[in-house]
Amino acid sequence: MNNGNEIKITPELVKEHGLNEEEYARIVSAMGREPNYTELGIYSVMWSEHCSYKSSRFHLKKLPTKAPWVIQGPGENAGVIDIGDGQAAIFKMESHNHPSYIEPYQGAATGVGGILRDVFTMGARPVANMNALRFGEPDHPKTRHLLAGVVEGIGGYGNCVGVPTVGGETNFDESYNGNILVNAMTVGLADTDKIFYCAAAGVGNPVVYVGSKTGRDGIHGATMASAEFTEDSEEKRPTVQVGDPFTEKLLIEACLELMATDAIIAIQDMGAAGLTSSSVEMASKGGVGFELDLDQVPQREANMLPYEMMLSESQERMLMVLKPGREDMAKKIFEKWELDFAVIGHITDTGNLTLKFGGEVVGDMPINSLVEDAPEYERPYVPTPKRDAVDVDAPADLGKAVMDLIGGPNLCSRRWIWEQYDHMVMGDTIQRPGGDAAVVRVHGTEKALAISTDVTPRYCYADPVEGGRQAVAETWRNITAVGATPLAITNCLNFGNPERKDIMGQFVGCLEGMGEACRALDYPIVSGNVSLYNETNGSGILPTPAIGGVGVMADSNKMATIALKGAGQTVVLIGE
Amino acid sequence: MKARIHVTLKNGVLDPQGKAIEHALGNMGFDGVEAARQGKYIELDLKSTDRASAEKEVDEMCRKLLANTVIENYSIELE
Amino acid sequence: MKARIHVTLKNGVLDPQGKAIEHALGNMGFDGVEAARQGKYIELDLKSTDRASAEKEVDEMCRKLLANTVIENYSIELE
Amino acid sequence: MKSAVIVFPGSNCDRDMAVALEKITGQKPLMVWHQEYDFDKVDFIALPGGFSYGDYLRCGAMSARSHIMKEVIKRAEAGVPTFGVCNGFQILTETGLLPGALMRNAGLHFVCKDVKMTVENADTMFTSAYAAGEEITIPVAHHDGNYFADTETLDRLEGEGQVAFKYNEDINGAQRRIAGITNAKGNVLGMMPHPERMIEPALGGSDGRKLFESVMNRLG
Ligand SMILES: Nc1ncnc2c1ncn2[C@@H]1O[C@H](COP(=O)(O)OP(=O)(O)O)[C@@H](O)[C@H]1O
Repeated sequence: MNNGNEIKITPELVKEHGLNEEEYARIVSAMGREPNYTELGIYSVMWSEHCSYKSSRFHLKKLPTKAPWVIQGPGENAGVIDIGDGQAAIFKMESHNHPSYIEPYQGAATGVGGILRDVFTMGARPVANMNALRFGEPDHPKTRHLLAGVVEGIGGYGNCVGVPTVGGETNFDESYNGNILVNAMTVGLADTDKIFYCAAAGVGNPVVYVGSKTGRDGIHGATMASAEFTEDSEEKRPTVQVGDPFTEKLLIEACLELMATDAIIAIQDMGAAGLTSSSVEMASKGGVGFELDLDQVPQREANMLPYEMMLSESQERMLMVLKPGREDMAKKIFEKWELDFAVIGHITDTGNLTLKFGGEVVGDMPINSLVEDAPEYERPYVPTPKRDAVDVDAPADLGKAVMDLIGGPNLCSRRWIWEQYDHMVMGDTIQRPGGDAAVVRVHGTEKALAISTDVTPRYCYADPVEGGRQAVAETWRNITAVGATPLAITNCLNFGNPERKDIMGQFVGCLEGMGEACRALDYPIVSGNVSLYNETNGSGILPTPAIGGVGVMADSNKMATIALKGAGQTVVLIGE
Repeated sequence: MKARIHVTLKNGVLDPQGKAIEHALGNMGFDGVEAARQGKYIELDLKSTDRASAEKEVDEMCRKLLANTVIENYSIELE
Repeated sequence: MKARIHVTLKNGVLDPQGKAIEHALGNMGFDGVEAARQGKYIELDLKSTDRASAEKEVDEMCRKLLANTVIENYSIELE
Repeated sequence: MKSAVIVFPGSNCDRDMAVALEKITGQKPLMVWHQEYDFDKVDFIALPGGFSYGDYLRCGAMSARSHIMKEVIKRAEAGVPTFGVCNGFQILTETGLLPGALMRNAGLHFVCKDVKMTVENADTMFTSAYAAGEEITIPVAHHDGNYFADTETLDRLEGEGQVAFKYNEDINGAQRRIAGITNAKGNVLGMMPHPERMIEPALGGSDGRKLFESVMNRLG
């Protein structure tokens, strides 16, 4: 039977998979043999920048991630903090930059879908979405189309699943002309004793697939998301995934219903590199092996190869390990919600990822080598040189200067955007977009969460360390300004090509600044995402480490808002 | 002249609408439907009376606006 | 058998999507378009091989689900 | 007042509706899943907002043909007060319980904001706690709220007092700025704005409460 492995591995094929010679040699030595086609595909996605964080890991390790209220820091699907009364806030931010440039509606929509899954995978009900957007110059021929499509896509997905999109930020700068940034954040709520993790356990336990069927969607999307753009990648038009928010909504409800039982041992969403990254991650965290029978995978298209099934990025899918004997009960729940449910394998003690197809073993790789042996680079960098402040003449007409500023694209009202988002569904949005931070009540209580996303790329470009500090501090101030106590942040680090020393210098500088600010404010980083190679024909974006901060207030009746409450009140300026 | 344009999803692209229609028809007791796909149908009234130039122009409209060629195919009939 | 179904808005029903297309095409410099209308195009794969019964069944699907006859017309082709 | 909230796959304002009903009536509503054929006797049936079946094909089209709607139609026709918000309104027009149709917003964008509207008829069982002509603020959140009916139907609706609410300004292209209508008998109301989102000052106002209170008053 044709299974793809008859395809010969050539140096060109290896290169097309984004692996350099040295990396390929590493694979051969880890496996003790040449990989076949299926295995090569799996290594290539696991070792891509997107999945392996090979350029950033070294520096990310330096960030502060701990505080007494941190239940789970980076390393799981999302960060978890304790917000008192046995409740936890679970949140993360993620980029969907390249797909959104190619197909703004679907790119942005599936970005929202992905980040929602990261959060409800951990047992949380998503309660708020945020989005941090950067576009090129307002009069660049593409900007209008991209902005309209992205906003419509975020609304199209978020509105349909019924999670309010409560805030965000939007900037325009020519450096994003060929490389827009679409960063989406989700915040969810769970009980601290009902949090789910991805570590698989229990040899023989069933591995279960739920959600939508697998098609040939976005195969190689994960590698695409890490490869620098050139003009003709627009022409090549790699397959873009289409999101199905309706199915996502059903998936949320079905997963939360199953999570209320004790059936789940481990659960993981299928994000970039779908079945590959989810199974490898679950097995690796649990220190076990996985055997998958690919014939059992629910398929949307005929004659799919193992390679395609393992690399497909079809949306709205999850992988779980269940306690033995709970399959029927779980199946009933997913049938009620009209979702696919299939036992596709089981846990083994081999430490390998073993793939069967048509009764044959078509792939067999040590899980360790896919994760721990992935390359890690300490890329060379040059710190951004300090610049002298520039003298600017005072404006002749202050009134006009103010009007120019607030009428400018970077400061004008964002009402056009947020009115396209349902920011009130779920009935707990008590501070809508337009203020310093969005505030969402913890359902059924007087407690509330405050959320803000911020970064000023211009500052990060001029002085990465200062810009990194400022971004963290701004979320802290925005959260404080509504009356909440800032607790922790997530982040999405959008930069250019890390193989360039100056860009790597920006990255290292921003992280240093962020780390300092977090330490000074006792405001740890609990989750995040890195998006590199945001560059078109050698010209990179402004360094854009977007920060998403979360705080809590015990009594939301005491919330502050920016509206002036009446005439005759005193205006006070505080600070330096 | 009239242009009749069909815009359909490319092969292999997920079609949530089609899937939902299939499902709903099944639930309503129509069990003779194996698959359903949904696309768009657009009619344009054109000033032009020249077939060749109209064809070219409508094709450009499709590529630039009416179809999203990343995920959709289109076909044009003139009459 | 395949059924090709066109669902279009009745005469006199305002068509916001068609209007928007007209507008957008005009803005893009396509000034040869007098009017645009948008409808739906649905394809069904049918198990049936009998034309007459298929026709009847698809007609019922249209009336009961695929078209809203308050505002829409439909037409069916079988092949 | 005992009420039921009908839940379809993709409903997402079902909880909001349940919270509002519980807060205002003091009784938890019955949540009825679309696959049920029957449910306990209730005084009030609510069809919540959301994106049932993803709004695919046409908003509300698939829900209107579900099992549970056969039962809802039967009870509405027998006189049980039946109330549809947003997607619920779309479902009610799709079943034919209410005339007309809800089309894509004229501006083509989803629109979520507070809107001012006027109580056109304060004599219905859903509006009696308001004053006639009262201006109230209720949020909308929809992509397809552009109410359409032929001229004859519109004249009849206006003539018979079936127009319950009108927007004060054009929001979505709706004919005659219609925001909500009742059936001829007056026991079925459909509206695009979300009164269940305006039931306490923390959410921006309480103008939605009187709608539920009207029904409670009527039912005694
Ligand atoms: N893409 C967006 N989506 C939703 N809300 C947004 C978006 N962009 C900006 N906003 C909202 O507009 C308001 C102003 O944004 P911004 O100027 O970034 O605020 P600030 O500078 O005070 O942090 C904020 O309430 C913010 O949440």
